[in-house]
Amino acid sequence: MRQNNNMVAMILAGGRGSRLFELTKKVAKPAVYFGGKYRIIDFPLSNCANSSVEVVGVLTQYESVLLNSYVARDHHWGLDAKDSGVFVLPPREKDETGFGEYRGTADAITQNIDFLDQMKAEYVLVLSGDHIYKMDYADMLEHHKKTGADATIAVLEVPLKEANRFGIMNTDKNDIIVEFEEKPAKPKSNLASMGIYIFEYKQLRKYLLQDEKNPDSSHDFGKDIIPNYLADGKRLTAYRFKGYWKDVGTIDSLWEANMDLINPNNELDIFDLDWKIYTEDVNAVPQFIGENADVNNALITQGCQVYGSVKNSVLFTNTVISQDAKIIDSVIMPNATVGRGAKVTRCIVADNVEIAPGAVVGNKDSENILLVAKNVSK
Amino acid sequence: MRQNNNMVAMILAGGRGSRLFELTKKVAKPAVYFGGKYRIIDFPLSNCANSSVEVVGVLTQYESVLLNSYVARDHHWGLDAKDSGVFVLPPREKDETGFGEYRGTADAITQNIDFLDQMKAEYVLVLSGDHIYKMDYADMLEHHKKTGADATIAVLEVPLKEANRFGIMNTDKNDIIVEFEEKPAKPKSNLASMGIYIFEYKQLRKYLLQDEKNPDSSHDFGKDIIPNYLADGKRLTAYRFKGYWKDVGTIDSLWEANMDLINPNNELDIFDLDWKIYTEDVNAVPQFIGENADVNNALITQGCQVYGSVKNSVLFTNTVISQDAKIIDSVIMPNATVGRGAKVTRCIVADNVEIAPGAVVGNKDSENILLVAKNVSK
Amino acid sequence: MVDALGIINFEDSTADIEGLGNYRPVPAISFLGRYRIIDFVLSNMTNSGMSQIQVHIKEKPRSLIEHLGTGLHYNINSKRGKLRLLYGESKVMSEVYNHDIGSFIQNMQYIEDSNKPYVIIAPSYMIYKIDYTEVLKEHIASQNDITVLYKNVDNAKTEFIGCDTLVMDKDKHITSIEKNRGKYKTRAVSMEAYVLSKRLFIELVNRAANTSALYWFKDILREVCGELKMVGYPVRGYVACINTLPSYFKANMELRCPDIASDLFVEDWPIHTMTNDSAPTRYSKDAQVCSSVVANGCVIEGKVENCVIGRNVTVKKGAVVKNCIILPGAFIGESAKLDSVIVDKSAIVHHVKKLVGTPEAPIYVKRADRI
Amino acid sequence: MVDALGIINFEDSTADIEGLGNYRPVPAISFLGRYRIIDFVLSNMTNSGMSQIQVHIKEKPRSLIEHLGTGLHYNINSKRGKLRLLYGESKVMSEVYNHDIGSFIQNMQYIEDSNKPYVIIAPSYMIYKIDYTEVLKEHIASQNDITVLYKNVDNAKTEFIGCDTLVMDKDKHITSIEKNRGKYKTRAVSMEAYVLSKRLFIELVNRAANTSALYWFKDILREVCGELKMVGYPVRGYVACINTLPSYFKANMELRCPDIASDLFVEDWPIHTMTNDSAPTRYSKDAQVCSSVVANGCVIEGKVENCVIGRNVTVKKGAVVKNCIILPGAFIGESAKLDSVIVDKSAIVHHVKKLVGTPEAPIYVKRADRI
Repeated sequence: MRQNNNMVAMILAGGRGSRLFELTKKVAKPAVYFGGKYRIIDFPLSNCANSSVEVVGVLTQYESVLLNSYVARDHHWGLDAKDSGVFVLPPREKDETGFGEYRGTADAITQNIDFLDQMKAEYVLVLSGDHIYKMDYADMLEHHKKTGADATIAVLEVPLKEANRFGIMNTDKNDIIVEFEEKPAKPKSNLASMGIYIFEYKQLRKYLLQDEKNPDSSHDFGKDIIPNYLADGKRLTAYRFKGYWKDVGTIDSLWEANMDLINPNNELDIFDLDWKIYTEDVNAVPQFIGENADVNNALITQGCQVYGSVKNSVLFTNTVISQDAKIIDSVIMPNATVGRGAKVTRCIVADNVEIAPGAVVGNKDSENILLVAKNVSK
Repeated sequence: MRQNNNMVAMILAGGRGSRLFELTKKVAKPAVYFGGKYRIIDFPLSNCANSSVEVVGVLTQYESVLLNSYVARDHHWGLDAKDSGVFVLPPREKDETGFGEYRGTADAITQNIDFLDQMKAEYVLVLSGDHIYKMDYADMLEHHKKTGADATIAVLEVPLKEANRFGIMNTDKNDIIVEFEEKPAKPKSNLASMGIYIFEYKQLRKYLLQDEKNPDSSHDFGKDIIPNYLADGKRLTAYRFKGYWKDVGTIDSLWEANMDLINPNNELDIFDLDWKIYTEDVNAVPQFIGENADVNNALITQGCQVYGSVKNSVLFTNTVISQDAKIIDSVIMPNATVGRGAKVTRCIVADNVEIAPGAVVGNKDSENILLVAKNVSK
Repeated sequence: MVDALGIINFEDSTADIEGLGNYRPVPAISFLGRYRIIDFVLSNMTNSGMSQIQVHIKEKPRSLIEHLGTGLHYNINSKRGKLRLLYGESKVMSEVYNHDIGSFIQNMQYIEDSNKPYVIIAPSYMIYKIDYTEVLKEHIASQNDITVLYKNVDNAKTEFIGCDTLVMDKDKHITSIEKNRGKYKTRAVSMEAYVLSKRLFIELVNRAANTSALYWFKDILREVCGELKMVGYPVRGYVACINTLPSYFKANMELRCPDIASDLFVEDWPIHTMTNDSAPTRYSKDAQVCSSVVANGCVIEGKVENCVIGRNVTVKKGAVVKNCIILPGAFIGESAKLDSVIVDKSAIVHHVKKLVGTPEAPIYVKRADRI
Repeated sequence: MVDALGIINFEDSTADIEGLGNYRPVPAISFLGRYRIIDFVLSNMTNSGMSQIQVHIKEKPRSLIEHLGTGLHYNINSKRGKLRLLYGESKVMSEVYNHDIGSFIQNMQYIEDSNKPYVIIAPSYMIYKIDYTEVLKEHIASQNDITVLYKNVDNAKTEFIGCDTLVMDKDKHITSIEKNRGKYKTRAVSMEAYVLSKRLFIELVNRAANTSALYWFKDILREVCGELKMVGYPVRGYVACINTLPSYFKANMELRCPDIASDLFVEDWPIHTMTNDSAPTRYSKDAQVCSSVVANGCVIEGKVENCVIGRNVTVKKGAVVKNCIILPGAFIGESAKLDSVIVDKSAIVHHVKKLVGTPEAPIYVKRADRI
């Protein structure tokens, strides 16, 4: 194990993401497509690679064969060096306890204490597999060490009026956390937890084992572990994050996050060569923009063929936009095809969907974004 | 997916191996140490790599965190090229069926039909994770194609008097299987199934889905799927294997298999540079043989330090044999240490065990091999 | 799975891709925005199941060391297979001695050590798709000494100049090999790709060395034509020979068109390359793009017409780029008007207002130049 | 994690490991049965969390291309990091011009492109263990211009001949750098490993080039000694300088002993290398082995005493090998009696009955020689 490798990341990737409907029918939420060529989980995994966090456990649960085999190819993120690795950690049968599902975020880690022991973890970095952001976890670890904290929680300043939707950290003037409130009706602070924690492993191990035995616990970091730390007077510090962060829990927010990328000044900046987002290496030729195509304000990736008009839209790998088709304010996921003269407005078109020639889907005045998950005939 | 990649291997690695006692208390049987530096599952995995079978699913079930994280590092077997991969496939929660264990060898494959679909399998190679042998699966596939078989089963000639311990294939003169008998009281043939199958995937898929619905099935290849193929008049051919093959199910047979390697003319030949057995790359210096050491008829690997006498024994990685210690007819597993003047005879010493100076374990006249799984004091 | 050792040979001195060829060997030249020239021959080999491959190069190994790596991205199993970059290690007195025979002899140990009974030799500068499984199967069945890939063309008067052409009888036995000097329209152009037993290969290499210190492998083949049973094997589909700057320009321009490209890029025969992890390309509200191939990572704000644009290229608002090949990382500034120009990697075109070449003589802008 | 670009420099012409050095550059020479010399400096860097590393070599890149690969086995993340083998691509007129400054200048773009503010330069032929995290931390805190690693030795009369030695005041400020000509017993030998800002490094490289076309980096350091704040940083523990065949022999022999080796090989500071997937070593019933280090994959049937035996070596029954270093793949036949011999890779000692050298002048048997 290398020197800097004593922080092991554990990505919670078991979410169903049911508000993404058909997009999560066959894949877990962290595997949902995003940004033209990525999947959501590429972001925490690339962050790990770029932060020199070389051992990553991915805690999967629900319908995860695609997610499991996707993250298992750890060379996509350069996490295939000698002592590196992305390890898929689903619930499993054990000698003493038999078969069990993960009962909560903390329980998922508790059930993998043997993995953390085996990897000789010194620190544990708990991450969520379905948030989009760029963060240097090495810097967060530095902060954790410097403040002498028992645990460090990454926080984001949110508008105070929205703070009631988040887990809110109330801190003293040194950013020491004095209180944690889950979705408070009257928030006292605007520091929202991002669900990103660094713990000193040995101590966390004790808390987890205690929590496991507690029949009243929901085995959750926010609801159980953090309050226990606070109750014991442990030192919890807030690590303030500035920058783009998005939980794409709904079709509308997924659409918005994609649209954000078209803006050349967007904060996420996937063009930054010093913090690349790595993903699967697909075999696809470069995109082809045809003779009569008309492309503006668009994000388009390899394998696409555009013969029609694309405005303010994101095209994923291998999509085909036929002649005279119009794509407006939309997101077209991999391998989808839009037939001649069809018109797509304010939609997310799921992968492999075919929109027949002449078909019209979506509406420029619709309040919500339309998810097109099945083939559309004229 | 590359041209030759349409055969996907599925390694059944869920066995408890309970007759290996403490050796399988914390690891599944396929992860048990063998041959100085290997684990049992290195053999089927290296066979896959050497046969250009580039996509391998490992079906794990019981107490498998070590096995899972071991096989996940697919670069050990060179199975980390672009479209290659070793994929850990434990039982999982599904949209329709919820959580379920693997109910049998066939069920383990059935529950991973989505994986095989995703990998675009054309052929499925079913392997066992706990047998020691070298086989060219590409050659077996050639044979399968040439004979126009629906399924091909690798068979081994066993002494007729032992045939009642195996699944026996009764064949016609062209090696077409006409009958399958599980552990027959009166064997009609000496061709034992090695539990290695090649199936045409599309056809197998149908059989598996039918079998899944059959409440009377034990969901086993030998007991259910193969008989169903035969009942339907499908063409099943035997692929005759010649060479070393061993199921190391007991302490005695595990010891024997290790001892076999000391014989310079052993059939397994782990020294063959054209069919290397790949394994974990450990950080250990070359072995050191001390001034007063006495080493004969031994297989010793890197990291070992030998100051005493080693006769007819196998030393695994990082074992230390102190001065005046005597190791006779024994197998010493990784990181075990034998103190000054201690004597070990006809033993398997489990990993990390310490044998105190002057202690005496094992007996040259014992019928069975002694498994030493706990520290021994004088 | 093909039981042959692959040898990727380097081009002789008749191949001269001026400008681009000064900075890297031909196999490392960027092609169609995303690829390098060597990706095509290498993907042919690995897609055919070959896992022991040697790449012989004449000079400047650096760019290829990085592009090839250990071959994982070409699907080579790093334990079982081996992608080996071989490079003449002794100093060559004069450039004329820097030939393939010299490289084969210097690295003969690696050829002999291979456990494969056959060798398949091909240069990188011929671009096409071939399944060597079929070629080798036919080679073995027919008991020929040497199988030579060729392509029937009807533009030999203007293309493939300097290439070998095969003269064959009706059974495709090769009776002689002649240089294409542009005299005839239809010719059977040799792909300079050969299938033969390793034993015969080594024999011919030694024979070439003993015949003349200046001989290339193709020279000895020309000589043994009558003596050995050499047979042609036709290549179907698109073929390009990248041996001059105009032919490089032409091949890029042809393969822009999905109709032609679909001949070379098919789903079950991927062209592997080293990924760069570039973001998708962003088109601004002012972008005007048509009839162009654009790689990932670009920011396009200007006008792009009939172009091949490499990875991470910027075309600023106001720029007009027509019939151009822009290599990765180049920057085209606001006022630039380019027509029939090849801009090499990381060049910055900023202070030049207008550059106009022709397809027959495209203008070349040097690597990392600032103009 | 160290925020520095690593530069592994090549040795100057005072280093001459005769025989072994003819077939590969010094960093690629086999060491202690399992390793190559470069593994030590490279493991120091990657264990310190450095992921951008350049290896500059003078000639013969082939063996290092294969040994280094993309650096995965040294724990370099292939996406975020980069292990780059750099090799002067323009032809050098004469050997004296083939110096590190020339290589730095030719590859300056790759140095400038790095986003690291510091560089750490070290040659491969000094073997020791150091955590650069600590060195850089101290370098930054002390605001020195250059930190130079050194080792206090008391055998400078016979060892480290030709190496730079540091003259320091009591605060470890370096007042001058002098060559060790074997006059004094105790000296502070420079490890020729330097920590400095990238900006200053580039400045010094340019200054060296402008001063003399024959200058090495160490030459310019000697000059700026008074001008810049250069400070020594002591290395603790075992140090070997592999610059001659006898010193190579001695270091191998010393590190045979676990007591000495335990200084260099510790659990939390692994020495990474390219694995060979060799089987364990097999000792026959006739084997007689003592006081030796033996790598994997060997078959030992004869007598081996005080030796370092590389991977996949065969020592037949009847052979007697004492005080020898046998490199990987060599074969020692039945009747051979060897004492103080270095047998290079894949050599076959079969027809020679007796070869006896001395530790000061070990006999060298050439690579793949059959004697």
